[in-house]
Amino acid sequence: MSEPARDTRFLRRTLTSLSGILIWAAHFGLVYGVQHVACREGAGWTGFVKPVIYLATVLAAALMGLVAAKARSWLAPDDPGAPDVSIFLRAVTHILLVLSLFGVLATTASAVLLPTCGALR
Amino acid sequence: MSEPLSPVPRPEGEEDELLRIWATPKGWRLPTAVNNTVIGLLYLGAAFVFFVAAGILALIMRTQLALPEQELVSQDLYNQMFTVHGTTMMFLFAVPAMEALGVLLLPQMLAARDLPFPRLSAFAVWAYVVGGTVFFLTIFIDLAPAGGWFMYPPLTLMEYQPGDNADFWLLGIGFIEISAIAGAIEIIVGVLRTRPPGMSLDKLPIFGWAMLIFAGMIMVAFPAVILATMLLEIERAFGWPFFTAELGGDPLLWQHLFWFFGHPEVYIIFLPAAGLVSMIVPTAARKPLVGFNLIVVALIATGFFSFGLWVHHMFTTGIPGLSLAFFSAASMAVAIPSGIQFFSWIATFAASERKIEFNTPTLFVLGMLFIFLIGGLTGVMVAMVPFNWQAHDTYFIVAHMHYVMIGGMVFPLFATFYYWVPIVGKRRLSERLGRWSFWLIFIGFNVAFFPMHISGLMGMPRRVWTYPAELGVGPFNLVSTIGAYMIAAGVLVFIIDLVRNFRVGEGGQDNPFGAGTLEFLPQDVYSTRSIPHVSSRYPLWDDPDLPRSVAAGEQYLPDAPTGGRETIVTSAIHAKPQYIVQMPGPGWTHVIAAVFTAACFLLLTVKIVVPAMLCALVAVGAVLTWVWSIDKGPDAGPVSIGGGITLPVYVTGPISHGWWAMMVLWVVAGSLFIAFVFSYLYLWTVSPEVWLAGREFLPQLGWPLGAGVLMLGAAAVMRLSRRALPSPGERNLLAPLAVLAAASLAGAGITAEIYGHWTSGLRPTASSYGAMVYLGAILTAQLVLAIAIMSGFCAARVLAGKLDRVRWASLENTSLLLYYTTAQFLIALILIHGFPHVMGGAP
Amino acid sequence: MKRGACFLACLALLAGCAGEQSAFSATGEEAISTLRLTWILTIGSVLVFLLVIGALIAALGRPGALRQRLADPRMVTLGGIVFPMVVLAILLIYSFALLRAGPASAGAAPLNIAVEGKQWWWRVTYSDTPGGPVESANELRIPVGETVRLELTSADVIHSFWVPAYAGKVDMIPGRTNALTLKVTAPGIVRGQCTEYCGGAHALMAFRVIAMPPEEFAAWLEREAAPAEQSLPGEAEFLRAGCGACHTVRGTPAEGTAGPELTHVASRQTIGAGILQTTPENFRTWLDRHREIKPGNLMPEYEFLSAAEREAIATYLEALE
Amino acid sequence: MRIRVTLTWLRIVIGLLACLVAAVAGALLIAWTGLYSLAASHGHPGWMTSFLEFGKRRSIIANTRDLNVPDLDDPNLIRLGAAHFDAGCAVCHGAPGRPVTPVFEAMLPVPPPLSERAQDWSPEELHWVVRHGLQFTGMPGWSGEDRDDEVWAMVAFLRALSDLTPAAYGQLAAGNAPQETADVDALVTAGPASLPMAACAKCHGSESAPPTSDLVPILSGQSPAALEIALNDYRSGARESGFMEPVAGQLSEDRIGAIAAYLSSRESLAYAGTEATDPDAIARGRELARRGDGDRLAACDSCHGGSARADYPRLNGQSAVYIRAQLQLWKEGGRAVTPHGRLMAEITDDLSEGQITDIAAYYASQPVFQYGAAVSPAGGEE
Repeated sequence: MSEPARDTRFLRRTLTSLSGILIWAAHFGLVYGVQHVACREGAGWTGFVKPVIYLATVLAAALMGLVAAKARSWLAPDDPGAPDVSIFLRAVTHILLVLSLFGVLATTASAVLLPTCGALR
Repeated sequence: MSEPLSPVPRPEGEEDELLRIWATPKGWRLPTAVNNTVIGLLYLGAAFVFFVAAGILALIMRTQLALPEQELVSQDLYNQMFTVHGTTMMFLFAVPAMEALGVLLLPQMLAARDLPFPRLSAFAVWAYVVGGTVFFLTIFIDLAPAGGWFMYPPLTLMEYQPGDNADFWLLGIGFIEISAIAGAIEIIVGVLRTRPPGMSLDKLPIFGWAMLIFAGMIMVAFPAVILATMLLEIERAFGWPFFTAELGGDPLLWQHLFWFFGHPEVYIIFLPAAGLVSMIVPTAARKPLVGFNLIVVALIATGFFSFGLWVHHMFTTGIPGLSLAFFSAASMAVAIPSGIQFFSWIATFAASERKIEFNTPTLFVLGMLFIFLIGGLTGVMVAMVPFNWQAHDTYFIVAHMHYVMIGGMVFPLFATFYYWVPIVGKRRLSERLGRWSFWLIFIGFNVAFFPMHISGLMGMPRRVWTYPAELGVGPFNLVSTIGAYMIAAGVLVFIIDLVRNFRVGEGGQDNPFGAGTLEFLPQDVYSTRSIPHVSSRYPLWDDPDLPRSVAAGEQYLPDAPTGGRETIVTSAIHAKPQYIVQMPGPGWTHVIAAVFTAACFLLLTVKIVVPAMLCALVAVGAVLTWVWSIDKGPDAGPVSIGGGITLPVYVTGPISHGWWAMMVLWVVAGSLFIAFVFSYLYLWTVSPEVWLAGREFLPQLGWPLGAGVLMLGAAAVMRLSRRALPSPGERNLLAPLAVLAAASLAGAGITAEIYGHWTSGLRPTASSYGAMVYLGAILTAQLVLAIAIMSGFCAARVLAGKLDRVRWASLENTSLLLYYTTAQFLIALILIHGFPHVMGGAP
Repeated sequence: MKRGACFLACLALLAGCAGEQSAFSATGEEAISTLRLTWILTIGSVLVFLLVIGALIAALGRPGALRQRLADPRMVTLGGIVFPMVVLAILLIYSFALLRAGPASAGAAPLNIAVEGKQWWWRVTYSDTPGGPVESANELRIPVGETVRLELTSADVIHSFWVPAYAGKVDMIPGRTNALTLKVTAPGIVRGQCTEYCGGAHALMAFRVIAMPPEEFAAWLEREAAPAEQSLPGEAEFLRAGCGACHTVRGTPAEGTAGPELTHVASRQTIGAGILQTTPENFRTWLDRHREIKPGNLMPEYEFLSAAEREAIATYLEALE
Repeated sequence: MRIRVTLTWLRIVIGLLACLVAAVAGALLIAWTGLYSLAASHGHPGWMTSFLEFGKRRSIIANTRDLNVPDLDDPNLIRLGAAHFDAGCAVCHGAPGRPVTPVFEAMLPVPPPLSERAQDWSPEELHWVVRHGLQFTGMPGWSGEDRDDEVWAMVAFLRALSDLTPAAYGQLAAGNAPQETADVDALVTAGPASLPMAACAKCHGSESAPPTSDLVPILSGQSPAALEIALNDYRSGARESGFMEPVAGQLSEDRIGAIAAYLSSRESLAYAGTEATDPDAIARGRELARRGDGDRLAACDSCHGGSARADYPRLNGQSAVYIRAQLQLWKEGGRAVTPHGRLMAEITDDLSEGQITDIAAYYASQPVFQYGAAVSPAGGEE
């Protein structure tokens, strides 16, 4: 008996497929964290918040673009005869990227339109 | 149809052997059963009983509110009632009902003989049944909590809620959450590893996808609330000030942790239900789901986005406007996946080539679309910050929440009852009664909850025991109450239907709705006679001969090659067969473990410590006995499953399902730890002065270094102990000693960490800083305790000759847990001993 | 579809006749702009609802061109992704604009009033008064047209301050001070209530807000700042029974702070934190049955007071104008 | 001959049940025939005595719970216990220099002479017996429900009892009451005083003596209204106390009125030796008494100060030990039984241990209150 068949590159496939939403999560966590800490620390820190957010957004968008470009090769099938899974994972990757980009941009829009700290009431 | 994978005709007596192996225990031994159908039905039945019980509470509350200034129930009882109603619906009904459906339906949809850890799910179910029942009964003896189902401190601190009431919530619910996590581990490993050969991820039924995301969300969300309940219980019992503002705590920490769980919770409940709808709609239309990929994406995106919404519940707490906006934005993002699903269902209906038959399942699905749509739209409304400021904590939210939860979950659940009963019951439920039930519930629901939108904006806050006539909301409330009774009548009709028509049995007519998925294959206690090779999303539509072929035993694994319970484990993405997993059969150990675990928690609640510890010992003993018996001993060697495939029956390492379960456990423990790190840093931002004061209590560098080295040493010794394992059939003393040494080193490491802080004069009750430092140590200490028990277990197995170089899964799992613990401990050391040095502010 | 139309009609009707604690009868700036947002959201929701349910009905109906178009996977992308993205983006930006334009951005020096939530009543302190802070309870008076900044705190558990006619709610959280800026456009009396569940008598923790023209407000505040009249009938009974342990009546030895301040209690609209109208009988009712009227409230019962003593104390309270 | 019986579980169970039925029937038969004599003069047969003794001992040990035992060497506890023992217990159990009355010696079982036998039991066990009494022995339970604090006074005294000489006992037991005078005339004509414990001054102090124990309040100088309410509450059993209920139960309403009037017009010496006081505690206590803590706690003086209603007791000059003990009792719910008690219970709910100590220290540091003397208004200058 030979070694049982294994899924190669399970982690890479999973991470690639989920990359959009993972980037969103990282962006969201970073942006909220930085803003929260800066507003608590007060003067001297608040000025950095918006530049950091914009930078993070640019970075996130760039990463998303990279994944979109590379998805085909990262998700290439083990067995060229069975393309189903790869096609499916590619579709998932791309649609998730679109939704996540919307999420990232919506977050950034908040930063564009609103003051950094203050309860506004 | 292609050639049979297994030779036919099958040998005489083969099916009888399967029936014998998978037989359900009879009579008084019924509680020992572990078959997913039995356990699933118990699970679902218990959840439904809780639904009815909590519904009766709601009826009493609605009666109290029917007219202004009534005094039907006392203020105090009313406060307990809405707490128990919310808690029961969320924790004892909604999540368990969805997990129950996973346990009940997933193996059938995947044509697996059972889930990979049948006793674990049985354990989870029994623990839930016992714990949940006791929790619910507290309402009858004035011991129920009265803090609202989200239990905000400081109202729930000892000072404002003396007595054991709040502890029943904290320990009871914390315990049921742990049981939910056990179920989720089962579901994740089950969906990923026990699919039939050929069912690659793109062919996994949507319900399987939904349950996968559901379980994944539980992994991340529940640890947050478990940590929160730990904090609150510790503060109540020992006075560690996590939430007391004067000592550097913050009531809002609870809200952050609770809603980090609480908002995903809504989607945790909704996603499986949406998955069910995605199964029923194609059947109604007799067409594949339009936009399968989009729906999968929608499920995944919902799963993630829903973790970015928690502050959505805290818009009125006065946090900066920009923070609110971030969460408002995420709330918008999460609306899109629901839109995708809606249009996909509409498209699937539209794609049908025949007239849609409005049978009961379809009616309930349409009811769901109608109601959940309104819930979703009001959801967008409350995601708008200024509107939220008005609507928050009013009956508008009560209406919105019920539109989402009842529309999103209860209607699909009823659809499910009518749709899937044929696979467990002898006959279908009555269409006539089903229609009555649907229309009563549907109309009643809208009558009850629609007016609440208006009464809320007219000034009716939620959780009020009474309201003055001058508010002008009396008529709306009266209408709501009438609607509530209509819903009750509808549920009553359903119960009558159940009593008249529901008979658990071998199953009657196969596939009465003409569905295309595997759960409608002919079934018996062993699930399907043989396990089909799957090559499309709707195998029953694409291969009409499949049911016959499966029932004839032509597919994979028509026999029981190891002579016991087993199923095929396949690879996670492509579902290539990998090995045969042997599974335990009926037994008392998991039942005893569950009952005594529940008893331990409940006794702790009423502060009867010694008997509680005895119960804990019995429970641990039962678990060890149970685990001891799982390994069936030297295997039958590679066995053939048909189709020319030969598989091993015992594996270790990354392809084994045990290894996967341990990875899932890593995620759970990691989530808990991240929630802790968040809490630590959060309280620092709230009370930096306490952290500054804490600096002078930092132990000398030697303490953390020593502790870290001890823990690393533990991991290294554990790694080496594998080499010391004896050859099969032999036993030695070195390996047990090495394993125990590793556990002792780990114990020494964590002790050094705690002792270092203690000798430096830091006390957990003095400030939130001290409390957080010791809590970090506790989180590691509980893992070390588990490792110690597991190490003892491994050592005993080596001595008994049951653990060797080949069969070393128990040691593998112990090592994996220790590696994780070491990593977590090192990060914690860096955080606890390093962060105070780098944070802002002069020493 | 009918339901949606009915909903609209209902709301339109209600907007005219809503009670004094209603988001529909908005007279504060924030509430007015939120009400506008509410209408926009409601109408938008109804439209989307009609659209989706229309599509669903079409999908269930007779086969035809429309049904075929709906079955197109591109329809899912269009209806499920593109359409919501556009609508939601617009809404989001609109709500941010509203947030930005909140009254807190006005800039003018506001009138400061501190409101502290307690189980289960409200302590109100007019901080900017010339003669020093003036304390009152369970009733808030504010000048029309001026910016008022409320400092909201809690003495025990979390409460939430909500006057729907003027603004959305703000939580009162132990250890924190939250602010709410109000600007009221018309004089009137509205009702507010605690909206964060705060234990026992949460349902009975209300108050009144009275918006009055600035000059009237100034005159009132001056009166409010004055001590109570001395040696009123019943004062002796009031003091001897120990009421001063918890209540303050300025100008008498009663200086307790555990309960609501009572110096001008008879001039307030309600007693018991918005529970009873202020009338002579109701003072008596409150003394006799306050535990029935407001179960769980923290004022002890004085079972041993004789009828005459109750009468005397009620008379005294009535006189505290 | 062979026994053709197979033992099955069912038969064993049936057999056992039959035995049980027979035993019950037998017992009933014996009771019905009256064969067994219940005459106390007979005494129990030996086996019965040892069985009952064994049962009593086991019952006491098994029912005794871990309790927080106060300092039993505290003379305040011992003195308080002594006064009650002499009046209530000695009649059956005897006392140093005073053997058990022959009437009670004829009881079955004979009440044990406690000067010898009290040592056999641990403080927790004694507490349990005094608190709950013993069935079938004539030993009553403590007449003040939920007054565990009082029971500890008895236990402390019982622990001290064995070391007492008759003279020392006599002094302890008599308190401030005059020692029995050898007035033969009165003895012959009126007999011995029937209720020696009814002398208030014996415990509560008088112009010539301070209270015997710091756990006993000074009554002289309180208002008649407050005294009357207290005595009437004891008399009706509304207010619980194993010490005071038996005393007040003997008094008529008229008597109570007279006693209250009398006591209020008298003065009393201050406590003999009060514990060392911490000036900071007194200062904090003064603040609490005058102004409360501003949040939930009301100012004590509003009701307990000079100008408040006459039926509110005054605390000035009472001992810190007494005030603390009473506030603890309130916190535990032991005094929320009368209208005044319920009112106070709501206030004590929120008191912390520290606040209790401070308040007690403050009031103890004040001169003893005197009803009718010039009063300063509540919160006035010192």
